Amino acid sequence: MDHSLLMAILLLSPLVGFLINGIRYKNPTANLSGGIATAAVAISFISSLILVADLIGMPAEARKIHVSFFQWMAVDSFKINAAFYIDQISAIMILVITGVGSLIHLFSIGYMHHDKGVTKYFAYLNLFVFNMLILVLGDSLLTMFVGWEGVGLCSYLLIGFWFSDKEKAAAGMKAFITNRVGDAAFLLGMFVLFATFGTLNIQEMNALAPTTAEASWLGAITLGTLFLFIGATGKSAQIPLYVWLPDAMAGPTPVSALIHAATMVTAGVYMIVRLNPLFIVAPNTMMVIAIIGALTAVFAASIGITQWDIKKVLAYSTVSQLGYMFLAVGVGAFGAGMFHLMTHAFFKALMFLGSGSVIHAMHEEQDIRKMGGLKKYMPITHMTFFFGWVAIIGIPPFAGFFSKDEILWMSFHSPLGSPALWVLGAIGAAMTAFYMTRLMCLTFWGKSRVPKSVHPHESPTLMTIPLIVLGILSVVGGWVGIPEVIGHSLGDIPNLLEHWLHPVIKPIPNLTEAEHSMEWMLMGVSVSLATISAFIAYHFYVKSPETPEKIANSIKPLYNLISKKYLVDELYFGTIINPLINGSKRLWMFIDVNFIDKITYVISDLVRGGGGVVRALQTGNLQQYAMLIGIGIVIALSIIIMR
Amino acid sequence: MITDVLMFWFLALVVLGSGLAVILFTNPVYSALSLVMAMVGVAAVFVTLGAYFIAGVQLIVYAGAVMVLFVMVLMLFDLKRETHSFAAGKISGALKLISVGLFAGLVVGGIVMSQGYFVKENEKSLGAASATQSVNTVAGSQTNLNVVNTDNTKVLGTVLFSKHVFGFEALGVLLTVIAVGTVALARSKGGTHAKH
Amino acid sequence: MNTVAAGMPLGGVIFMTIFIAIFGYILIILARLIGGRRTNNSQVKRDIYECGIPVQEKRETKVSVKFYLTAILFILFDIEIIFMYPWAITFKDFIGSGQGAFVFVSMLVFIAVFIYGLFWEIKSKALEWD
Amino acid sequence: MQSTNFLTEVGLNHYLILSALLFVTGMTGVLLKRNIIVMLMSIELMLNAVNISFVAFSKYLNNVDGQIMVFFVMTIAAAEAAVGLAIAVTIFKRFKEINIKFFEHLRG
Amino acid sequence: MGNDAFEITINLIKLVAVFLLIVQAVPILVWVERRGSAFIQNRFGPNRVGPLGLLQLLADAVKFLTKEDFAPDKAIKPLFYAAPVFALIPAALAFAAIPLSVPLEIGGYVFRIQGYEMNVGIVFILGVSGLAAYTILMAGWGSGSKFSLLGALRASAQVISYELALGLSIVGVIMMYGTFNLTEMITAQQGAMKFHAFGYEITSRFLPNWGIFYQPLAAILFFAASFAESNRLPFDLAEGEAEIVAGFHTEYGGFKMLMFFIGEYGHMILGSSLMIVFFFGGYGLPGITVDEVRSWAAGVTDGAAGASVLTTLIHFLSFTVKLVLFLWIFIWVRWTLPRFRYDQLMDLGWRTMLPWALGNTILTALVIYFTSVLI
Repeated sequence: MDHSLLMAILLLSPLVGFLINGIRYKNPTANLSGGIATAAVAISFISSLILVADLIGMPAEARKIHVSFFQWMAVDSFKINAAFYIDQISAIMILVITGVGSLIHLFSIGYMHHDKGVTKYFAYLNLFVFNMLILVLGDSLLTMFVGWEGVGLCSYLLIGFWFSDKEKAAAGMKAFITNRVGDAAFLLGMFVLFATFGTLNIQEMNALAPTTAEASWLGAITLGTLFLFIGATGKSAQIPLYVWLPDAMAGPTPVSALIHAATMVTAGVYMIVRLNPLFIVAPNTMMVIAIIGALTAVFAASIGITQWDIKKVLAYSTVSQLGYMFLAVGVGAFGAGMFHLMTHAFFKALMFLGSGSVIHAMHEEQDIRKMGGLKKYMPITHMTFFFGWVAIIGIPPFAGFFSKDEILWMSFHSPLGSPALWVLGAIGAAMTAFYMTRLMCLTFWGKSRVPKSVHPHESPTLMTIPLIVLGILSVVGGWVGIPEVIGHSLGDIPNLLEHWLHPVIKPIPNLTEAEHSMEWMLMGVSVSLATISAFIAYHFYVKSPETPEKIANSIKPLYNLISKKYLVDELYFGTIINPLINGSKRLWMFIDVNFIDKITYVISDLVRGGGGVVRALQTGNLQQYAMLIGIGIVIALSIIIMR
Repeated sequence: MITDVLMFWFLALVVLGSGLAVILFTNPVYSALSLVMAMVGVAAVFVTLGAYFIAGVQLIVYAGAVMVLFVMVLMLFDLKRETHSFAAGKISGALKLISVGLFAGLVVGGIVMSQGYFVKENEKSLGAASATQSVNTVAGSQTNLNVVNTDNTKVLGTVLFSKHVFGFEALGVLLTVIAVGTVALARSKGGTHAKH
Repeated sequence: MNTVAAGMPLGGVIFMTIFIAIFGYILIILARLIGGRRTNNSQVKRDIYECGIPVQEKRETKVSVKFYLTAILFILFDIEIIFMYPWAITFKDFIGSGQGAFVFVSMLVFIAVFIYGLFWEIKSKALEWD
Repeated sequence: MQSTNFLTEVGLNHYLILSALLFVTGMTGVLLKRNIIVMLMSIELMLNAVNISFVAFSKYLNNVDGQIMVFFVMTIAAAEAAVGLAIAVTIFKRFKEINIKFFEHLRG
Repeated sequence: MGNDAFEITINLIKLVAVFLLIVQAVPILVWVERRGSAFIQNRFGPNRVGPLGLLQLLADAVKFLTKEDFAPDKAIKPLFYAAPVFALIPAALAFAAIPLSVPLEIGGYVFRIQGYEMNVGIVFILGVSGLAAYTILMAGWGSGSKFSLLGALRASAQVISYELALGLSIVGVIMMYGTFNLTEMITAQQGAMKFHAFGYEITSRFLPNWGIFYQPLAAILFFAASFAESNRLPFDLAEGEAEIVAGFHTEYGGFKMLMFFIGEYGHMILGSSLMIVFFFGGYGLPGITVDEVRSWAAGVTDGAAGASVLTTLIHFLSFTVKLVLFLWIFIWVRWTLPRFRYDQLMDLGWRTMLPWALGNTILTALVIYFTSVLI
């Protein structure tokens, strides 16, 4: 089969699912609509499998499938095609999106079974997958932007899915507005890059990128990439635009798994990796990205320690892990960033779905203080969650270990990185281990604090199948990128992912040969840090549950600050949002009422008076109207001809 | 090619004659039948211009479908001869006739005056006739007007389904909307202004 | 090939139309001449057919609006079918040039709209005669 | 102008003038006839006139787009005829009236 | 029309001949129909005038000619008289576009055995035969009788309804052959069955390369629709005796009536010919290409002209045999199947045949696409 058809199926199948479910949203049965939606995404998954198989069959340097459907717009030299291309980077992404996506769709059938708007829900989910695929596959920044906006819209719709609850609707709006700030920066970045290169086509831009680094802060590429990065901070929840993501947990839990953990929030990382030839020549931008990434990783992890809501913990964990990805791309380790993106998609989707399973079992209870000891009620969920846990805290040989270790090592070793970044990353890793263990202990282990009225139970098979699949992936997912140092000592295990990505990733300039001893040492340090903090957490929350409270009381002000999320929301309200609202109010009271309204009144009076005069012409006689048209044409024609 | 010239004048006569008959007949059924005649004539004109498929479509759609509808409606409601088939009103009538006359004069005058322009345009495009766009690369000159051009319809289809594919889809939607709308209209029991 | 016989079909069509028209009228006139006039010229003979009873003056027959609805739907569907012709004739060419999928999908969309319209009509009983 | 050529050399202008005259005929019908259905027919006449010039230009400019426009115009014209007649029939069924003068009463 | 006077004359005569072919076929068909129906119903049929009643035709013609020609008072005379004349035109015009045999090549001239060669043959035929609705409406309205009018409305609604199925059922055929040209279609159907799929060439020794084997559903739909188009039983609702007397030609008699008959039989012949062209290989002999016949003829006769004449004759004969078979099916069906009710008729057209034809179109497109794209 030719590629254009496969590509069309890949893209259109979720859209068709959206249309089917969207049009017939009034006949809600979860099995039917969910079945349609899951099938749609599964078809996409199959066609992306075929496409990627084709891709693997090609020679390494020519691995690219480019399909152009039609010309979208053309203004002078500015030409945009509705064209899509798959290369090594986007191949990983489409597999993750459609693969994890179909698992989450499957999970949703069980999770949303009793919801009234289930058909609408699946329609939105399919629309999201469609937009995400456009974002990932688009061959120009503008096509990507369409998907970028589209996923933003779907995210908004799904966060506010239960919009009758005011808080949830507000959370949706918060996400949307925060994203808009980033999107504006993304647009600006596009303008700058278009002015520089005269094209928005990603491949052309990558080809046109200069080979020497740009030192100036105000250079075109630095500026453009910085703007793009600000756009990425909006979409991928980095400082300072991360505030929407924790609130986004108001949406249904599978949505959090799909959009706010596995796919959409990684769009920023993906965009940077896809444009890596541009970013690598802007070291200043890279520095900013690395610092912001590292700071976010630590900052979000510290908030995560103090949260009591199971989903909030996971949300801050996501922000923190995204910080790691940005740290990776910031130090030039694009491959490591993609690797962590992939493994993170597996284990974080798994943990979100697991938490969804828990919440489902606990009758919509999200507070971990009211859980505990769920291990015996929900063996499968516990087992899979356990795999996710060991993966995220970086215990070898689980998925998270390989990717996180590679990031930490590169942040130390790369000429763009520094030991300080490694220290931040290691602290973040320790904190991650701590709060994740805390979550694990409070939820599944220890003694039960479940209220009498709630009877936890294992979720239905439909929901556990995705958990099991993702659990397996969390275990083995990291094995495609075993670092050279370990692979070498175990035999000759190649780093598959690195080989795969190698043709499309620009190497880091001035990278020196790695010292194996150093790498082993750093690896040991980070793993032991994580293990130690995990044990501390286990001790705190299982063995002596009263200790944490004591510690919290002893450092009361700091604890309060952290548990109130460093008051960032309040800060934003105080410095930006409220002044804006107040100023707008004043403007309205003064200028609007006194000038603009007056002008419109005058105009409307004039029009009304004039209309009274012209009204006589409206006789209702059709032929008279036609005659007036005719006379008008005659006058116009005679003007043209006599001229 | 004297036959082509004769053919053109003959067809022009038929088309204009039956066109005039449409508005001069007082019986609307005769008007409709002469309109059918005019449309068949227009189809023939299309053939002289080398647009074979369009001529066939003109026959099928206009002469075969649209006018059947008109004739059917006229017969259905049995609308016979009217005593006053033209609108009343001397002044407005005169005004209308004058504007129509002026319009005709201006357009024909404009066409005659523009002679040089279009001819130039014609030669220009003939010089740079591209392979895909050439409906009648040879038919541009008068002598080859009659050659049965095999690729005419295929070129039409190719362009329709590549360049104009969105217009085509939009028309599909339009037709469905109209189909739904007319059924609703035909079923309605009259408007809100039921004064009877 | 010799283009002579292929020629312009238009002349042939016009000739044939005129020829048949003349032929038909000649036959009618011939029949009129041969058939002649009979002496019986009563009113009953010149009346239109009416099942053996005196002709009803009023010709206001109630005709179902269905006929005209059918004609309208015919127009619309006819055009949709006509649109398929250039598609059908170029489909193989499009496949040959590698655009088959796009053209096929665009026609599928068109047909889907068409089917939607058709099933709406069927469902709304616009096509039902009783 | 070249009066000797006018009769024997048929070119683009001939078709355009034919189209213009047909258009004017239809326009007269729209302006002056009283029967709403005949007016609709006159509109069809005008559309046909336009189609002639489309096809003529298509041929003399060597561009098939003109013929596709004709295709589209025909579709629109058929749709317009269908809706126009549906409205006329609905009004006729309700008021037994087909004169354009009567339609003035329908003004809001 | 031709290069020299001789050729123009021949071409014009050809057109006249095609028309006369239809006209002369009608009495024979009437006789076949009457004898055939008698045979089916176990009667004798006309057997008094001449051998086997063959001269009955002549007697009928004489009777028609000597009938008094008159019009009802209420009739609208111009339309009343024009309708039968125009009834002759559409079928004859369309039939003239059908190739009846291989072109005849004599002395540097090439004569096609068809009225005129058309590149857009199918579109032309559909367009022209669509005009037949007007004759019916003219006759119905011109008679000034309500039975006529009702019959005319019914008939025209039926004709246009089935035109949809007719037009849609051949989309698949057009797609397969990629042309509107009837001669090219026939050429594509010559010889033994042979087609390409999935990169293989598949041939059959027994089956001819006819369209019916590729498009069976289209053939059935097309045949049924052409029954309806020619107002034949079981679709002759226009003249249901029990309901509306004789339909749109209630007021007609004598020769004018006969002309409507000629029109109806013309449609019958047209429908059969189209069936043959689309699905049964046109004038071609089953499984044998024209070139094979031509080389055989060259061996039998001497001189190129003789061979050409022989080839043309053989193929014309082949076409005639197929045509006769189909016309017999038309007659056979008429005396076998009962008449539909009007609602059944419309149901069949709109709700059964149209969706099936649509399905056939999509299926054909799918098969063509996948057989040519998949390796």
